[in-house]
Amino acid sequence: MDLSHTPEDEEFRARLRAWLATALPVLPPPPDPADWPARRARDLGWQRALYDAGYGELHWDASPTTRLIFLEETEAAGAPYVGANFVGLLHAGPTIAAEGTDGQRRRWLPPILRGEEVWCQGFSEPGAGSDLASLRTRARRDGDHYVVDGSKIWTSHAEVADWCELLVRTDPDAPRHRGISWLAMPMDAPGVTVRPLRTLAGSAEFAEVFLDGVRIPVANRVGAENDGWRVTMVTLSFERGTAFVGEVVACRRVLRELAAAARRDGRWDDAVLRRRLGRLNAEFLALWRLTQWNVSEAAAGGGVPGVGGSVFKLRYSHARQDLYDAAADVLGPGALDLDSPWVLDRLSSLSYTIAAGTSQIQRTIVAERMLGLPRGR
Amino acid sequence: MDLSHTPEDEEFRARLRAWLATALPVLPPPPDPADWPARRARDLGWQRALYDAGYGELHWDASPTTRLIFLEETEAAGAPYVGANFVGLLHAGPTIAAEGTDGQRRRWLPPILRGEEVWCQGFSEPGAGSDLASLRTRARRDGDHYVVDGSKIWTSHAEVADWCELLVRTDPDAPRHRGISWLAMPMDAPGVTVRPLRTLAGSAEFAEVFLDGVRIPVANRVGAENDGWRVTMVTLSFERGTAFVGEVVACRRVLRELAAAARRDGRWDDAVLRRRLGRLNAEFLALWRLTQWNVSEAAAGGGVPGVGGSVFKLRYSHARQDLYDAAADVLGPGALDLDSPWVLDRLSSLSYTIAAGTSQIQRTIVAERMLGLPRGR
Amino acid sequence: MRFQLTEDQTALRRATRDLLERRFGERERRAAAGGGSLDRALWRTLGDAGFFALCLPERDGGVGLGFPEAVLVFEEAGRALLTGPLIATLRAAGEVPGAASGETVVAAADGWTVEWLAAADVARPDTADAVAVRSVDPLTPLHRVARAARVDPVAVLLTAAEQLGTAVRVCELAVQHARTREQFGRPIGAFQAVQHLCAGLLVRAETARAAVYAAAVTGARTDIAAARLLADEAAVDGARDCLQVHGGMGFTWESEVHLHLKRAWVRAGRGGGGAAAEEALAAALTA
Amino acid sequence: MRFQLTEDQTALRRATRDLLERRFGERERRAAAGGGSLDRALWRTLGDAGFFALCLPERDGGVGLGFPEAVLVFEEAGRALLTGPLIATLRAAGEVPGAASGETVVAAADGWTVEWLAAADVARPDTADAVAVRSVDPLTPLHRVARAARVDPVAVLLTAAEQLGTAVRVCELAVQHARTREQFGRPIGAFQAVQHLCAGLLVRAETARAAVYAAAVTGARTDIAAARLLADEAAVDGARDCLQVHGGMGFTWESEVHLHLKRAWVRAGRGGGGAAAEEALAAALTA
Repeated sequence: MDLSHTPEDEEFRARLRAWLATALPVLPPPPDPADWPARRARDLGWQRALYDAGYGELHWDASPTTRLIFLEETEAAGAPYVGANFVGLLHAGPTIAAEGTDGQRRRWLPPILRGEEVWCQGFSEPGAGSDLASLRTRARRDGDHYVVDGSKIWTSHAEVADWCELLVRTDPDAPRHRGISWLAMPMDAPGVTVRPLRTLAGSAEFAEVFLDGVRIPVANRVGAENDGWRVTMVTLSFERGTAFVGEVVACRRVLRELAAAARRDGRWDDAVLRRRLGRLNAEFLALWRLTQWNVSEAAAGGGVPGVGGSVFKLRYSHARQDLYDAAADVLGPGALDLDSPWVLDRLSSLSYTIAAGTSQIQRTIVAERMLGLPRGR
Repeated sequence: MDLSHTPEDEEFRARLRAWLATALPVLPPPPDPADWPARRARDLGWQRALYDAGYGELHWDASPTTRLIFLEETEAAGAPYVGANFVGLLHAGPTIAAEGTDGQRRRWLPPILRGEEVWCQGFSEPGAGSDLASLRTRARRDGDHYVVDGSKIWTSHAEVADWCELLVRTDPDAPRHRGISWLAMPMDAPGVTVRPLRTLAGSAEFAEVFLDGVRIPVANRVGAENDGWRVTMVTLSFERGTAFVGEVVACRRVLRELAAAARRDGRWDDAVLRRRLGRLNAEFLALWRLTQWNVSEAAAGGGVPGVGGSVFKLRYSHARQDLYDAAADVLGPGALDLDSPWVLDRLSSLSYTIAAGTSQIQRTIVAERMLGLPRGR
Repeated sequence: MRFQLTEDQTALRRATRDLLERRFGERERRAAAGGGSLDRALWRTLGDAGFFALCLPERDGGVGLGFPEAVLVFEEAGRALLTGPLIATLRAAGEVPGAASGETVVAAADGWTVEWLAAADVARPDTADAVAVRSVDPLTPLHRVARAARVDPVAVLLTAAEQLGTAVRVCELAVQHARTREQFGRPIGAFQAVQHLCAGLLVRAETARAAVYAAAVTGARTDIAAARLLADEAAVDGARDCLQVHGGMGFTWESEVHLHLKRAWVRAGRGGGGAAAEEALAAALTA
Repeated sequence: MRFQLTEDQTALRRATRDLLERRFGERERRAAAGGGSLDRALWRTLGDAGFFALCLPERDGGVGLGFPEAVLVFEEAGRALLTGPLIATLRAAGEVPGAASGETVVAAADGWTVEWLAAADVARPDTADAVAVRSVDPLTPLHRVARAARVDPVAVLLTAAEQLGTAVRVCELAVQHARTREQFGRPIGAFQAVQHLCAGLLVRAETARAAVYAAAVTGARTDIAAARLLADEAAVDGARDCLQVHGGMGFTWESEVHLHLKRAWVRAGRGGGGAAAEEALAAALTA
């Protein structure tokens, strides 16, 4: 058991920290959240700056411990997170890196790392949420193209994306999990329609994507035909694994901000609130240690996080909701004001027990795959 | 909506209260909890006193509102609860009253009401707990007798019982729920062996009962042969319905005792504890109101409580555990001392989410029977 | 003791539900959530129906009913997500001219906030220093005041009734969705995890119902305090669990679910929040 | 950063588990629960194995290992329900003659209680006024002291390790039972309600593990405070849920489950309980 880093890693941390101190002050201020092109431009610009400084591929092409330090330091410094590059850097990119051909890697990975192309995710469908394998978007083969019809939902950044990692059904007669393929779809292809989807937080981070006879080259398929489910599981294990490192660091900062706010306005004298914040401090400290544990396991085991990510995601998504409920307690009547800090984050925290596998689904995964309990049905 | 009682009911309350003031001081003190014959004698004596004073059959042969007042007043006065008469008064008795023949009612009900005979319950088996319908205790017909082989568990007061309400399988080939019958078994019949079962509370309230070729007259069957499941459901609905009225009154008294204890030793200054007790006060006040609601519904609807009892039992069993956890907080280190007040009750409260249908089973009942959700499996 | 509703009470509830379904259905609710102003015609319809004059004695031109009836009506208002300063206007009936009839819309500071201040004709008590905030609930415009207003126990009771309405409604919505939404080849309501979420929704709603109705009957402070705690819990936790049952489908702006959660949050903040009720109930234990 | 166990640490854990299975298995545990006294022979075996001298420097005749190793050993002790004043004796090693070797049994006041006072050869600090109580845990005799003893952070850390052991063990027990117990024609572990209870057990245990191991590595006060809160929760709530999974079968005196719950309660009371840790962690947020 060792939580210290190698001299090389500590040197990396020092260099990164120094670079952040120069790079962040010249970063343009965050644009209006509703201005998608401006957000895209800023996020890509930051990715380009990271790339130019040699930090471009830390999201997947580094040792897990180096990546941990990268996320820890960038978040602590208040640097932007992946933003519009989210799917490219954390989902599609790692999947292409692990499962794509050399040609596919050469075509798609550099533009992601250089901040030139934005990806979005076309997995969920109105009728296929928790039960992703029931997806119905259909791809028929027509020569060296697939012709795709169907619709996708909860596609983030779709309005400004260049590519979509798309799950389609290529064999409707095969068992559910066996007839799915993974395609890279250009978002400007004829037949693609994007309709923004307003969430309960009032924002339009997501969209519905309608596909009407969209032609996608067969060469854009990553992995074998009908092997898309396995390819997808690789992607999802990333999502459930270490994708939340930066968020845990951020939550710990929010907790300190809450304590400071409570101290300022006298609510700190309320023992119920104070001890609640103390308990949340324990919670997020433990989540940070669990993150380190998972990263350390990944470093030892080869990089792809295992089902252990479900344990983390379960605990974290509820802790995050508890954190923002505590924030509402600190805010008092201010919790009803969308302009108060933390209020929009509280709203979006509501999705954490639902998105990327509901808590119910995660518990079943833990029970059946980690604990070996018999399959329910 | 009216929570006031009729003048007749209030007059009943006044009479009962006056009688309790004279009857309780002459009641012998509680015996050693391990002395079963002495406990039986005291419990039967109290039932006899109630009977002689005209209160003997209030547990089932009175209007629900009168019974509510009876339970409220006896508990408030610190009178003993049903004790060894538990099964006779609250399970077997009401079942015989509802489902028995005239002859059966004449044979078994008066001795229960007069405090002459004690009943125990032979439902659960080692292999049939939540899934009661899977019970395997077998009854073969032999002339005008059944010959019974098998074993029962969680039989309370078995050592001092005269009769056992026994569920047996009379048709092993029928669907599970269709081959069960309800028998009244004399506990002194040859082939009945009782082995006390020590619980985690250290006490032996329960026993295992082994049945080896026990001969029971066919005339002791209540309800039709193989119709025992329906008969049982009548009994269980009593158990889950209003059987807890006295306990809610008692819990509210415990809550006041906790507050008084906390005030005495300074823990009252701890806002976390104090507000926790305040919230429990709301909880048990609501449970009292829910009890009144259920009783009022029963009074309007004919007496047999419906599945609504599951709502009450679910909420109450968890509230009771919360109450005794709060008691542990009030006690501080005293919570580790079996001689402190409330500690043994805390231990026995652990069974509340398990006995008479686990919380998991109750939630399924609520979901499927009250909310009409599709049957899971 | 006949705790259940009388026939008149059942009829009153039915009539209120019918009126609200007719006049404040999904269409009107969506329009309001889009940022609409107070619907004055609806307000007068409510006034004509006796909504605001419910508890006003008949000699003062009121309907002359008691808190039990008011609680039933406000449960329906909560269920329907009815908008406007309903409680403030009802409490002003008989004191502010036109309030009882729905001609005058009255806003009132309650705890740290005032709802619907800009839309109101009269505001009480003093709300001169009130500052507009961007309300988390798209159906409830909010202002904030600098000093907490005195808490009105009747407003607390009626708020609890509204929360009960939300609790009942989100249980219905969850059950409807669980019955019809299919995943893994069957309705999600056939999965125990979903079944048990729904069971929890019903248990909380029914427990809150008993507490709220009893508080209406007795009018006692401890009963009201208990009712508010139970009803806040049933509404807020209920809306959360309803959202969980709906999954992504409940996360869209078009869904009704988030409106219940946000309204439940707004109501839970009335009267300065629930901590005072906890303290009062603790104090009552040693009284 | 290599947070996982080294090979030596894995071997130490394995050896400890083997020793305890051999010397404190179900038979010995049942005997102890029947009211047995401290097993002096076992105590000396533990001493010979270096159990009490673990953290004592080699120059003082100790094993010279660190807190990470001690935490692994005490996790196993917790898992096995090992009896006796283990932590007090370990902390006395090097100060009280014979403690390190298991010759001398040392009891110590911790918070408001002393465990195993009557069986001990030495008691510290002053326990003259200690009064025997009838312990809720049949495996842990208790005395109570009049003034709370000073809290030893190392004892808190090792207690958290024991709680972790309980959390891991009750998860195992619940899963074993859920796999084998059949109701409604299949193992109860095929029901989501039971599956999800078991999943919760694992999540709490694994979160506590990360916190406890990290606290052992850093030795920092906030890490130790967090470890105790998480481990107390994982042990107490875990034992409760394990009992729920077992149903009636876990409610008998013969079952192992209640012993874990009762021991978890005893340990959660050490160091005066968890409230101080919550306050310390709150204070750390504004430091």
